[in-house]
Amino acid sequence: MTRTRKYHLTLIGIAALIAVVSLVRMISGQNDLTSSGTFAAALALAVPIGLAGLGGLWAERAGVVNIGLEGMMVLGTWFAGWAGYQWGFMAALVAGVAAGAIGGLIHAIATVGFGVDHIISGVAINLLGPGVTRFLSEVLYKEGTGASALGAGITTSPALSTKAPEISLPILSSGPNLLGDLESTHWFLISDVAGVLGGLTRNVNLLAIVAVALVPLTFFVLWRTAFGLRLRSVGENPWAAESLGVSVYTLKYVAVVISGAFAGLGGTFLVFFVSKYVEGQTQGRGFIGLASMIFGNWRPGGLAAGATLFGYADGLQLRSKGAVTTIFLFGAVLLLVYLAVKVRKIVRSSGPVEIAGTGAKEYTTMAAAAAGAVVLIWLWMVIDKLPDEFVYITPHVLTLLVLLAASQRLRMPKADGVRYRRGEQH
Amino acid sequence: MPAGLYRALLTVAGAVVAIVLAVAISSVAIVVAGASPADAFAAFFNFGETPRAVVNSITAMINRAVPLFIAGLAVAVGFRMNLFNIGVEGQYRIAAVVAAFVGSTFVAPAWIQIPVIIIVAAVVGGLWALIPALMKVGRGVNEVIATIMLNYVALNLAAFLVRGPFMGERAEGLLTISTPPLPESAWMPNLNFLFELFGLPAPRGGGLWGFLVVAILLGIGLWLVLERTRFGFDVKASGLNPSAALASGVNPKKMVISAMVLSGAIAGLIGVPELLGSNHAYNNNFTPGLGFLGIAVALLGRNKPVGIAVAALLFGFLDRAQGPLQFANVPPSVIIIMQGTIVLLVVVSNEVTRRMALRAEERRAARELGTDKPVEVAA
Amino acid sequence: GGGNSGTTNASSAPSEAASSEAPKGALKVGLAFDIGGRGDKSFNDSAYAGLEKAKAELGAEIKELSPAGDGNNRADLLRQLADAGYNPIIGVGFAYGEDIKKAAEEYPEIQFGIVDSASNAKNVTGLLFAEEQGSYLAGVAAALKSKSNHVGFVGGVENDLIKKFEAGFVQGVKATKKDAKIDVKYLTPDGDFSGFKAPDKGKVAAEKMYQDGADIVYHASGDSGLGVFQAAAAAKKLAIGVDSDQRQTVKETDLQATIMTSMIKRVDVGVFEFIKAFQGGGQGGSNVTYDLKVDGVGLATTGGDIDDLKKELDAATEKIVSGEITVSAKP
Amino acid sequence: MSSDTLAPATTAVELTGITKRFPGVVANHDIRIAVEAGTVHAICGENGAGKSTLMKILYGMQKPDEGQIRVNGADVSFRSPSDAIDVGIGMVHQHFMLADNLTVLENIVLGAEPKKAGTLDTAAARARILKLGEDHGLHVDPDRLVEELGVGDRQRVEILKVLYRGARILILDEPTAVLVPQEVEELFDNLRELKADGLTVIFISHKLDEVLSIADAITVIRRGTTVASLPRSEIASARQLAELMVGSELPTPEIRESTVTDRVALQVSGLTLGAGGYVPNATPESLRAAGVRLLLDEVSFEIRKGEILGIAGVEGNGQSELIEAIMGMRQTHGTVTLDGQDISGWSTLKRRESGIGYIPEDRHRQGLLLEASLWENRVLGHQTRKPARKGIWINRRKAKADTARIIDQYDVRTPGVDTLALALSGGNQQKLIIGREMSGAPAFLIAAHPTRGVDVGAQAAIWDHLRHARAAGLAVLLISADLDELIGLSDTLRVIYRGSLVAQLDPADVTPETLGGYMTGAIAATEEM
Ligand SMILES: Nc1ncnc2c1ncn2[C@@H]1O[C@H](COP(=O)(O)OP(=O)(O)OP(=O)(O)O)[C@@H](O)[C@H]1O
Ligand SMILES: Nc1ncnc2c1ncn2[C@@H]1O[C@H](COP(=O)(O)OP(=O)(O)OP(=O)(O)O)[C@@H](O)[C@H]1O
Ligand SMILES: [Mg+2]
Ligand SMILES: [Mg+2]
Repeated sequence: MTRTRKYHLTLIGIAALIAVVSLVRMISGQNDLTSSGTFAAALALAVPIGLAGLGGLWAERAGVVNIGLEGMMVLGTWFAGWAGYQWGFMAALVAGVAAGAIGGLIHAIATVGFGVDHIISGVAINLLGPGVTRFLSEVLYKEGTGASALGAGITTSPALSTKAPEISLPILSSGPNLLGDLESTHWFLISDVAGVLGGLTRNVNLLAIVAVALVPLTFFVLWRTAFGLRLRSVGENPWAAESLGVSVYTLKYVAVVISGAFAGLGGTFLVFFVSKYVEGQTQGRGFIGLASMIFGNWRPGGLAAGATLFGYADGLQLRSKGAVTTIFLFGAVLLLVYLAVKVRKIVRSSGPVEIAGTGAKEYTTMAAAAAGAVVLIWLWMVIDKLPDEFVYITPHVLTLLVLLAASQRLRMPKADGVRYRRGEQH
Repeated sequence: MPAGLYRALLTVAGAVVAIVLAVAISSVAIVVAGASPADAFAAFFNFGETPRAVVNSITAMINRAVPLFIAGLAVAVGFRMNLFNIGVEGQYRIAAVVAAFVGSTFVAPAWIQIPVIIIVAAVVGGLWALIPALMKVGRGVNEVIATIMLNYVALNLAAFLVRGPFMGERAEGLLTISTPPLPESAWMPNLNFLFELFGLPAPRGGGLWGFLVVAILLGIGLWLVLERTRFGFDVKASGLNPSAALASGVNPKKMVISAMVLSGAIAGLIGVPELLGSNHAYNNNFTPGLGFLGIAVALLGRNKPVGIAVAALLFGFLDRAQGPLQFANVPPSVIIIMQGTIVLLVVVSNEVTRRMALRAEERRAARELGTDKPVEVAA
Repeated sequence: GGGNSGTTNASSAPSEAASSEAPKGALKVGLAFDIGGRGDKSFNDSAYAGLEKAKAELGAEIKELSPAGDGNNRADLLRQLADAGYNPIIGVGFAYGEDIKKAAEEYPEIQFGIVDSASNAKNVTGLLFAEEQGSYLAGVAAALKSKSNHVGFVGGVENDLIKKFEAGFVQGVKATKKDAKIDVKYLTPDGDFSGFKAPDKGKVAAEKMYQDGADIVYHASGDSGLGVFQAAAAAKKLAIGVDSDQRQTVKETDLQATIMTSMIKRVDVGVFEFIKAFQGGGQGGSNVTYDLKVDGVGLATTGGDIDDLKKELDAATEKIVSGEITVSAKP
Repeated sequence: MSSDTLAPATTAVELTGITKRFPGVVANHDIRIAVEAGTVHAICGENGAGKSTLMKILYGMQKPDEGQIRVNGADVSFRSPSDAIDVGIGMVHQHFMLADNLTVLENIVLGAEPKKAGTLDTAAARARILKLGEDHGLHVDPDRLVEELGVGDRQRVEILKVLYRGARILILDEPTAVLVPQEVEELFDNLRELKADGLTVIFISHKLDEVLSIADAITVIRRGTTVASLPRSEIASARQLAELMVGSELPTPEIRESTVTDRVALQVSGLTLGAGGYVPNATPESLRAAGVRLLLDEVSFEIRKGEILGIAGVEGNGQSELIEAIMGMRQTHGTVTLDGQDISGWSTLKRRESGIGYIPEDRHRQGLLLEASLWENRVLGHQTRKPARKGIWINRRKAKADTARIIDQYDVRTPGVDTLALALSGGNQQKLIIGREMSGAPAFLIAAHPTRGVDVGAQAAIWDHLRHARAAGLAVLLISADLDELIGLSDTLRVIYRGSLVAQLDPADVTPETLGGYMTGAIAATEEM
């Protein structure tokens, strides 16, 4: 029914997107736009954002705003590093997740237990996370400790004693590496698809696979199980849930603790990626994760898209300045496609009412789109080298632009951020 | 006891309990670190041996509190109407760099130039905050995400400006990049005479920032605006109940724009004390993070100017102890732990006391009405 | 540019000062670290090593302070040291430039030293390092070792200090192999110091360079360099470390093998010499540049990867010391 | 307290000695009620008498301080609603307890989800809901979002929620407050059917004739205690019941003499709004041609000074949109004229300043700042006018003085002007709002459900104030779900149905039944103007 159609539409959309990007790549000669390296980097950079976003999703679906994700993620990185150097990657995973969960528990106690404003508690946790970890480093990693001899410093832990396995798809991405061969031909569309698939299937960290799997899993749990229904009902109308015997407090606690655990998992992934804890390595990803969740309309799929977009833009930015400027070209192509669709629609259905009713505004937007396309193409041709500062912000600006285009349809859980007290309803 | 006094006493008592608890928690950390809590807390109050050291310490504490106070005010304006301006950080950076550049280019007598710099900073901060406001009003973009993203943009833009068009000359061998230095006419007079009044030596160097006066005036002004004017009433109404505010004739779009711009304009001033008081230029080491700390300060101060002032002083007091703690061989990160726990515990106690006060209010209302005869039907 | 113009005239200062008479009374040395603080296994620890040496050899009483995480209290730390009677006082990192200048004016009776920034007052000694010269040697080594004629540079933060590294490296590579390709990438803009703490970004940036064919990448990116080493290990290629001998400070054996050499910056020497000079009655107002001539910078040889280049490197060193080659500090 | 050990086995619920204290208030005091199984038992009492509290105790949402609950003869003690659900009690709350963004199905099964292999078994749930709907005449589409439903549908969902859990004892707390007579009849038919099936219903309502028509027994609560518990047969009239409740006479909203003048205060013409929101440059014709559902369909009327125009209609037929259009809170096509001046382009503020008063339908949502003092609530909506304003400042002194005047004139029971609004009971909050909206001599007043949820005493006072103001020349647009109120107060009656005004009726000779017929579309439109 409608679900299958939506699913098909998504696939068609992705295919169309790859085609457009491929076109842009052919025009500009920037092979990095769809290279496997870019997509491997995009995946690695998107995973922690996506995990933080999932953390945000779990909390906010239960009605608790979690701006403290960043702090919880920091706790996750430190404890993953600390446990990992002693007992290997499984211990790192457990410790990172547990540390994040404890951050979540503190947030839950403050917001659910005491009814403190959610933003304020989150801000406090963002202060506490770096403070506590710095303190622990100062105590446990100082000169003369065993950790220090293993390479720890005030800003880093020793390396993980064992690393999480990395997995490749046989034949396609490893051994004969067929995808790699295809990619290097630089054919239209085929190489692009090969690049994307290659990047996503070669030497992928186990945790990245887990993280990607957590997106559909979250969807399944929240939208297909009784537990998920209860959890969401708590975020929509806790009083209704309470009146039906749902234990609102417990669910909120569980959700926020899971939220923290996800943030901690994101931190753990960061540690896995470079095999040790480095102070400050979260780089504000908790906030970006929150942004990607809002971007994704409080849904796992949208959130994954947001995180991917951000990771992709960031990866591209780090790898190739030239490729970033082609975003202008990409924008121009998108605008032209939009124009073409509009024109076709108007030519086909020339119902007088529609034109009378909505005509003027429509034509204005079309004119604006055309002008925009021209400006973008001009920019692309003129600015071959943007100042670096503008390259660094590409992901953020892209996010803002997409939000400007799509934000009015966003809908957050109705009781999100609301302080809930049992038996109190004004 | 009058209800207002009862509420105030309750709040103070709550805050004291919270701070005591925070001290206890930090003591545990200090012991874990192998130091003595007694030494550590002595360090907080150790302002130095000589009068000059004491004066310097007090100056450091207040000079730290001034920008935090302004940052708290900026954040509070938005928070009062549930508008989350997380973008204070970016707003003050952009404002500071532009104001520094304008101040170095435009030279006039001090009484003109200093106000011009302050106004430029406020205008730039306000304009930068206008972007998320317009995005929210026009396209419904959530201001939290917009301001977070714009922070990154502002940071990079400021870096670009100070490295590019706004870069000033620098002495041979210096690696900091900064805007051209402000002429002396733009140096704000300091308040060192205050120390001299008490027979203390003046702190050296920049001394106690003259901008303290502006900050106090700003606090009073903002208090008047928020508590006494129609605009302040509209802000409060929009925060307490947006739909009731709408029905009462408050235009929510206008409110979002004006509150956001006011918040941004105040945010624009955060960097000014440092600019006019000691740095006299915007450089790439310009104090970061004030915007984020401002959130904590505002929330700690319950979004009220007096509370924010107390919170800012508390933060200044704690931050100042970074050095003395290290003299006492205590890891300075204890301070951040203390700040975090204090924020958390104070807001918890705020919540508890707020509820106690409301409960008391209801009880009082019920008690005073308890003498009523049964309801009579009016004819 | 002429960034190293102070080199020759001042590099003899330490030895001069050392010969003077030492003042009596307790030597109380204060030192304020750069962000990261003590225990960073790099820059700050190197400075601390110099301080400890002064304690051991000169009998100095020492006190070292780390700034807040965002570095907002640098000036306060200097004042607190001064008020507590420390003299001399050393600021580690160019970020102390402005603050030292002010502190020096406020406390004219105290001697200050600043690492990585020029003297800017009568009582301030600038402790400069000719990073561009050391980086030049790193460039020479990289060019000689590169089989693909393609090398890379990853800078942490795009500021003028790191650009000195880039400039020297590029010049060294070009002087050795004119047609060599050099990729350059910075992780964050000036003013955003997170670029020194982003190993993931370092890894992605270096990965790209290796994928494009570079076989040696030089990093000047603090903790982000870890990512560069990992990219090198994954690609089975080489990297060059920075500041300290990273082949020793990095403990992972797989990463050690990728670190062909490190460009060492002897902050410890600078700090120690400064204290010694002070004890000998040295006055500020000038710069001391620790360059190749005084072994203030140089390449680490741990692991022996560059032992076969000794001849070429010595020749290059010779030319720089003699002034035959001037290494620019600006890209 | 030591009574019936001999209670008949047919007692479904027995409450003895229930006492519940809130800080400063004794909500329930030694309440005793026995509800026979298979009957409808009504509970009556004025606002704040403690009915809802008692029911919440029976439903496990609140714990009694003292007293015993017996269900089907067994002592029970509830810790949470789930305990009550377990013994077969279900409750429909005074205010809707629905999650808007979830589907009907999700709302119904919440907390009692059928599971299959760990997942939610939606197919089974859907089948069960449809079957229940079939059996009890409660038809709903399980897959629609609740936010798309009208109040009638929502009420049905609430009842289905209870039935779905297999409740044998139903508590309905003011279920009819938002329903029109036809819907009430339907509901009562459902209830009788349930009763026939052996279910027990506890029913709360302020509408006394409803109580009399459905109840088998009635308990009256006053000030937290039971004052009477009688079988239906012992009560002769609504008047008698009301007197039991308040201990005095029942008021009527009748107006005797007309005060309508010939000067038009407010004129509305051609107000039109499509479901998708305001579209610039569109006309009603173009919207209709484009197939847009119209929330407001060329609504036109005029109100003269001294006239009360009542608008009857089932909730969700465009009343809210009409009010918001007149208040300038929503952009629509068409014009609004006040005293001959076209105000269509004006802001809400300017409209209020030029003399429009507004008693909103939901006082907590649109009328009050609950956490602000009474005097600040007095200022709300009058920020720009005397006496609240002095230049850019709020005139606190005068605002407080004027609040004191309102408290005095409108008999608002409160300790003082600095009391927070949330400390007042609903009726007193409503009186404050009315006093506020009447101050500053408005030319035109919108009164939406001015007495909703207000007890009879306060009701009469509010009607009195409306009547006085009308006599002084105020034009009033009255929107209410209480048909007696509408008929009794209005000079002219119009019916709104699917966004358009379908009938003009004379309140002098219309019955609630005919009015209900127009409102539900059962009687065809007879538009005359
Ligand atoms: N949670 C609570 N906290 C404090 N007081 C309460 C609470 N709930 C109810 N009350 C008090 O108990 C009294 C009884 O309230 P209740 O809601 O039971 O009245 P009611 O009879 O249902 O009124 P209505 O007809 O308006 O619904 C109220 O007047 C109020 O003062
Ligand atoms: N959940 C609650 N928590 C605290 N106080 C409550 C609660 N519910 C009601 N009250 C108190 O009860 C009083 C209002 O009583 P109540 O709710 O019975 O009024 P009402 O006439 O039923 O109004 P409404 O129809 O708006 O519910 C106020 O004093 C209010 O503070
Ligand atoms: Mg009630
Ligand atoms: Mg009730």
